[in-house]
Amino acid sequence: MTVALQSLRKFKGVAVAITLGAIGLSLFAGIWTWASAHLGNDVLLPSPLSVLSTYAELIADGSLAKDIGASIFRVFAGFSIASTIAVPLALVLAYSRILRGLVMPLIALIRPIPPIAWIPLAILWMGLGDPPSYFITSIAAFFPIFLNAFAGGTSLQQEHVNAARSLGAGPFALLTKVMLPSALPMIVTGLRIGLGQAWMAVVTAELIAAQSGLGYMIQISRLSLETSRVLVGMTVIGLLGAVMIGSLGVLERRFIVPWNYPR
Amino acid sequence: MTVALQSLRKFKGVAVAITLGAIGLSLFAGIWTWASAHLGNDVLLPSPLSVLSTYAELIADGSLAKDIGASIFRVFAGFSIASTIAVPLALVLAYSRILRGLVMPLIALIRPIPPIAWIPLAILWMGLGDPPSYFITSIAAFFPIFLNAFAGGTSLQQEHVNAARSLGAGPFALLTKVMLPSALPMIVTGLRIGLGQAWMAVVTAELIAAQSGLGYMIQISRLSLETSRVLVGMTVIGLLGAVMIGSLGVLERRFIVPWNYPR
Amino acid sequence: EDAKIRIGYPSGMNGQVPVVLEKAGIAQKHQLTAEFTGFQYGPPMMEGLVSGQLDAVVTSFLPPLTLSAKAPGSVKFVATLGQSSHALLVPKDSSAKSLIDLKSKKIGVSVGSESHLDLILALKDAKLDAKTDVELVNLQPNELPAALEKGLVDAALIRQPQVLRLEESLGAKKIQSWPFRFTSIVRTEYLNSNPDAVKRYVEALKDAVLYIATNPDQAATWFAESQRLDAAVVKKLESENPLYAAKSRDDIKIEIDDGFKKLLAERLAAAIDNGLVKSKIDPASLTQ
Amino acid sequence: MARGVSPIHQRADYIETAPTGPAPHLHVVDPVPSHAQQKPRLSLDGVTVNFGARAVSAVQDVSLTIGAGEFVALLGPSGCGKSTLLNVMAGFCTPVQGRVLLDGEPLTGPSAKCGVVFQKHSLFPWMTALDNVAFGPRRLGLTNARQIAQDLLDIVGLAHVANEWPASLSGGMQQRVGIARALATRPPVLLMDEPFGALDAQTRSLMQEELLSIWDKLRPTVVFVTHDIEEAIFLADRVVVMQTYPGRIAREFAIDIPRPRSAEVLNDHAFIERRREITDVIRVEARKTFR
Amino acid sequence: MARGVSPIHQRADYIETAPTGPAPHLHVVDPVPSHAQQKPRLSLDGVTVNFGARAVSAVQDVSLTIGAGEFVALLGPSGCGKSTLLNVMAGFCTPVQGRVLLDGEPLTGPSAKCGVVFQKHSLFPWMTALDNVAFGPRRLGLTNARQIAQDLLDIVGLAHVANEWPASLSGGMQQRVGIARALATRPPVLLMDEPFGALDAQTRSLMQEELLSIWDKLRPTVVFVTHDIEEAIFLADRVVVMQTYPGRIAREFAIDIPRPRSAEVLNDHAFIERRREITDVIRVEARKTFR
Ligand SMILES: Nc1ncnc2c1ncn2[C@@H]1O[C@H](COP(=O)(O)OP(=O)(O)OP(=O)(O)O)[C@@H](O)[C@H]1O
Ligand SMILES: Nc1ncnc2c1ncn2[C@@H]1O[C@H](COP(=O)(O)OP(=O)(O)OP(=O)(O)O)[C@@H](O)[C@H]1O
Ligand SMILES: [Mg+2]
Ligand SMILES: [Mg+2]
Repeated sequence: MTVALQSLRKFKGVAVAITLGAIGLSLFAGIWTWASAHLGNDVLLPSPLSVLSTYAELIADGSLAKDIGASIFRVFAGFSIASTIAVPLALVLAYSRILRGLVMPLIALIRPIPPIAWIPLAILWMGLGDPPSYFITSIAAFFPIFLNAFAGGTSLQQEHVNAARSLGAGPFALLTKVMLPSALPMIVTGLRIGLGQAWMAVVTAELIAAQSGLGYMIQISRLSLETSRVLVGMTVIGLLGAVMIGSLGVLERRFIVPWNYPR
Repeated sequence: MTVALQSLRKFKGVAVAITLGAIGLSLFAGIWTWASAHLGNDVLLPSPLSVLSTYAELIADGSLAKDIGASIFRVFAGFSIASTIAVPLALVLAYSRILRGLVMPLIALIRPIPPIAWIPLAILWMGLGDPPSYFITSIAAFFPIFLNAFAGGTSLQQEHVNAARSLGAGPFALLTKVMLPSALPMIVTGLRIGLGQAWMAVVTAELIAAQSGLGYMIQISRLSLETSRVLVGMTVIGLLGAVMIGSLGVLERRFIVPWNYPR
Repeated sequence: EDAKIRIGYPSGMNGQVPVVLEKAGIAQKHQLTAEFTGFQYGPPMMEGLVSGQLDAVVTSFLPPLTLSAKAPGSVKFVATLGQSSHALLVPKDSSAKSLIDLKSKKIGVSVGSESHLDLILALKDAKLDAKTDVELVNLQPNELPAALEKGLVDAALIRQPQVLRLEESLGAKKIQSWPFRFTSIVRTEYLNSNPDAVKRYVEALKDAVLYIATNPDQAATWFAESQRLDAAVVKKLESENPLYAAKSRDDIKIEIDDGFKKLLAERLAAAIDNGLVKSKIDPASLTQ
Repeated sequence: MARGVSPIHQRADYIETAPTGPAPHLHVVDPVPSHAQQKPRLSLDGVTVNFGARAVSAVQDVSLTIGAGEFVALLGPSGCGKSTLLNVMAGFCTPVQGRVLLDGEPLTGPSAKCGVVFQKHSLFPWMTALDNVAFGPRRLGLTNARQIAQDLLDIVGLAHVANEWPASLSGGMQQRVGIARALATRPPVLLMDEPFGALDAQTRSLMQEELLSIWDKLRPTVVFVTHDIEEAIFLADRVVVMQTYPGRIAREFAIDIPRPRSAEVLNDHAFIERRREITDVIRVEARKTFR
Repeated sequence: MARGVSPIHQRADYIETAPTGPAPHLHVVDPVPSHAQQKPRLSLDGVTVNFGARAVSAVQDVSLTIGAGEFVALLGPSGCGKSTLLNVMAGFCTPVQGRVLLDGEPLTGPSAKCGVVFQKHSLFPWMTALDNVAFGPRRLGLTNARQIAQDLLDIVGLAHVANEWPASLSGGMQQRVGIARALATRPPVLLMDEPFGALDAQTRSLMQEELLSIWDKLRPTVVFVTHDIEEAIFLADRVVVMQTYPGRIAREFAIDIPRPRSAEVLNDHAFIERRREITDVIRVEARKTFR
């Protein structure tokens, strides 16, 4: 009975959240409609309805799907490169004081340089086509992943190591059963933030020689003052970004570090 | 004696950190020199020395100082706007369940839209010159400030409220002596991250009709393929960003929320 | 065996020739294995050329001159591909009829571009000082249409196909226009190691021009698709290029001749005089 | 370096710094004889508290009357609802059934009449130890708030850490600051939730004596939650034993050991007798709930 | 719902699931008579430990010999160095002076010979309660690790939370899982750092009896840190009282109360006599350090 009651409450909570969210979004759409009617200028601010019809158009001719696919591919490529480098590097630095002392100042200096400022060097170094855009998205994803994984590595508790050793754990068990799981929650947090950053950087990355993708679509639509296409691009980015971050969050809670979210 | 010993150790620790950092940076400069000599193309990768001489040049003709000043002004303008809106909004949402339910989904959707994707709308809505660049930097700073302040607001402990009330605190004392200081550490964390983001976004902001600033300098130098100027721009951004984030960190530890960093 | 060539082109009307070159499969006929890369902006394309990621690009005058100033002798002009146009536009309700009327007004232009040079020269002709008599606002090509539409500038120097689009959609008015000349350059290194390939490249360009001249509809469709434009707009603009009036291959002259060399020397001198190119270059070093 | 604690009777200052006339904000405690009073200060009547959708009430149908100046200990296993009951008395949480009267009037919310010592860290981390203790007096507008705080810190043996942040104090030190904070407004009712839980046995027994000595001077009504049987007997006039699932009162014991009590009473026959009785009741309860 | 704890002597299974022959990885405990042994299992000789640049040693010149199967309680005020001394015995921390012998051989680091129950939360948060307990047996390559873990959870009364994450257990439950984890490898030496600190008095006394009953069966050598005087007397063969600044041994007391002991001994004359003696020593120490 208690369980039934609880799940009922939970269900009610979700329903309330959805209702409130829907009201909030409708209010927003209402204000938008009013503002666009008030301005009466489709270039300045097209109405939500005209944005929706642009959506329909771009979905019908298949170009939206293509652009989304291209952007998502760039994001995941850059994100994978960034995580493959950042996580092991962070863990190594977490365990070596000397390496840490050598490398961390450099990282502090490079970190504030925004992805967009890397474009010239990315082209000069990586050439054209997709490699520089992977570079841009991975630069954006690198720092949150690195910094969180590093924090995860340094947060290892001496007590856990002691406990494991006194229970007979050797170096291998210590690494796989204690050190890695202990850093995992922070690593996953870093991955989640990094994915968000990579996604935000894909628009920047598509300033380079790209002929597809949501960022390219936005740029091209600007030239022809197709503001409703610009808004389609922006809202798709918002929507997909929210979905990506949200689903990684669910994965995290359910499967990757369930122990951090008991029940 | 103990104090002397401790400060000696601390001093030694700082000295070691500086030495290691210097070695790390020199190694980096060494690799860079080697790579640029190996490439032998000043447009592709100028040597650190030629970047230094470009530094000297730009400092001598005063243009670097002017660009830095312009960028910093834009950053602080956008940052101030963002914090003025984000902090109160976050605290209000933290205390009102209904408002939270209405507004949070919207924020989740808008958050993944990168500052650069806002440029078209920023120009259409705010015109040219500085207003759209303030808009871009404040969009970048807004979300970290908002999300952290929100977390700060919701982390208020019922025990602290109870304690204050049973000690005779009225609504005003509750607000100023309990709620605000309790949210402060998270607010300050948000401000620090937000400042970093605003600083990273200034390059993007200066894509818009700016005639000064580090981002503008990088753009213009790209057109004329002055890679060493591009590198001056990037390194200045890195350096100043690290200094800004670092000094806000020191301010935080020493003056704003010293209680979170006892001793 | 086919030679490999990597070709870059920008998003303006000068991109049409390379697009047709690709779509009509003309490169293969000239034993060239070509790779094509389109760009939204000039800077990434020139950066690609410098870093050796591209062998040839289709562009205008100023970008190669800027590059030559930085890296003397690194590129050579190998073809001239006719022209489109760029124009000074004012909003529908503007009273300005000529450049003189824009005295002490704001003019939007992409600083350092071909348009910038033409504007400076035109201002000189109109006896206006570019620094004091007008306010030049530096805007990226992407931002110019919005700035004009919003009335943030009193006039803007915009290229085709945006000129036509803005005339049609906003009723913007042209108060002066200039030819926007297309050229193609190749990296000197590439030229030295593949002189034959460059010759074939020029021949291929000629065939592509002929294709556009003889199949204007198909050519317009291809280019419109690649740039997400309206094919009718492209078709209309094809008429601006005298090369596309050709009836046969023999009518098409795209090789570097003395007339081109003279024009090049003039543009170079003007660019240097007006500070757009910062160091002296020997015009002869820019051609074979 | 180690500072001893001066017993409160050597510290007229703590008493004397208080205003001599009845200050408008201060609740003056009636002078009462040394034993439990008949006049009720606090009374609970059929109080029931539920948490959310839980099937079992945290506290069910508890009635309890506490006289002015009485020292009541609340004893029971973990989770039996001791803290919840104390929260009800403090006005932090409203029962779903039943009512609470303070000095004959229904309780509507927290008030400065009830000083509370919390079970978990509840010091304000953003104030120094001194400012934490001075918080209450300042809210009452007392001008000598600082002095009062300093004196109280001295009494709990923490004058030397007055300017430290709570985060740099040990758990036991924090709890002692919490006690000083609750005493600073001289509330007529003191609700203490395992105040000595974080202390080691030695400091604990010193603090117990200190508490008794303060109680002796000021005679507040005290409700003292603990799960230490000896502590309850040592301190209280009455020990209320709670049982669990749901939380309700199992039995009450009057403790007739004469006051003042010192550590020596632990070995008295009466003490051991009481302990044996209470232990028996509690072991029965504990067996049921140990899981 | 509430489950009682079945005393260990009703649970032959816990003993029987262990391998019958001396398994290569298991340290077999010599069968010893019921009282303290002369043969030293663990001996400290002039051990001193410093932390960083501190002027005062955390532990200074401590010598202590503990026989096989002996049950020693370490008593002392907070901060006197009890945990530090235990860490030395466990091989977690190397003394700057002096040496530690385990079974006559110098200790070089932590080993599976010493089971440790930690003062603070040291369960692996990323493993369920069951996996935490099974961790040790799995490291020893035992195939019935899961069964062993299940049985031990049953003994500490937590079979019903075997598949929960530590974060969802109460502090007291976590500490009981920690005890089960340390017992799971059946170490010949058990080092326990305030293992019952987070338990309420009732659960605590049940766990004390449970511990004695396990000790009676397996006869490990136990070093048991506590700051509860009664607990020390109730459990140990010998009570070692430490003093503070620097941490060193103040006095030792042999506890000659006959075994098996039940809760009833708390009221025995011998018990009260011992408590009075130890309390006296400790109060002197505590007065010095209460600050
Ligand atoms: N805020 C809350 N929400 C839901 N359940 C609660 C809450 N607070 C307490 N409970 C539940 O109510 C019951 C009584 O809790 P309470 O804290 O009053 O016990 P306690 O006797 O003070 O225990 P302890 O000795 O551990 O402090 C417990 O079952 C507890 O889990
Ligand atoms: N890692 C450490 N670094 C510096 N000082 C330490 C460290 N661990 C302990 N100390 C200090 O050493 C002394 C002894 O500490 P220890 O933890 O052994 O005391 P304890 O007797 O276990 O206390 P408690 O009863 O509070 O657990 C204390 O003064 C403590 O502050
Ligand atoms: Mg409680
Ligand atoms: Mg300890």
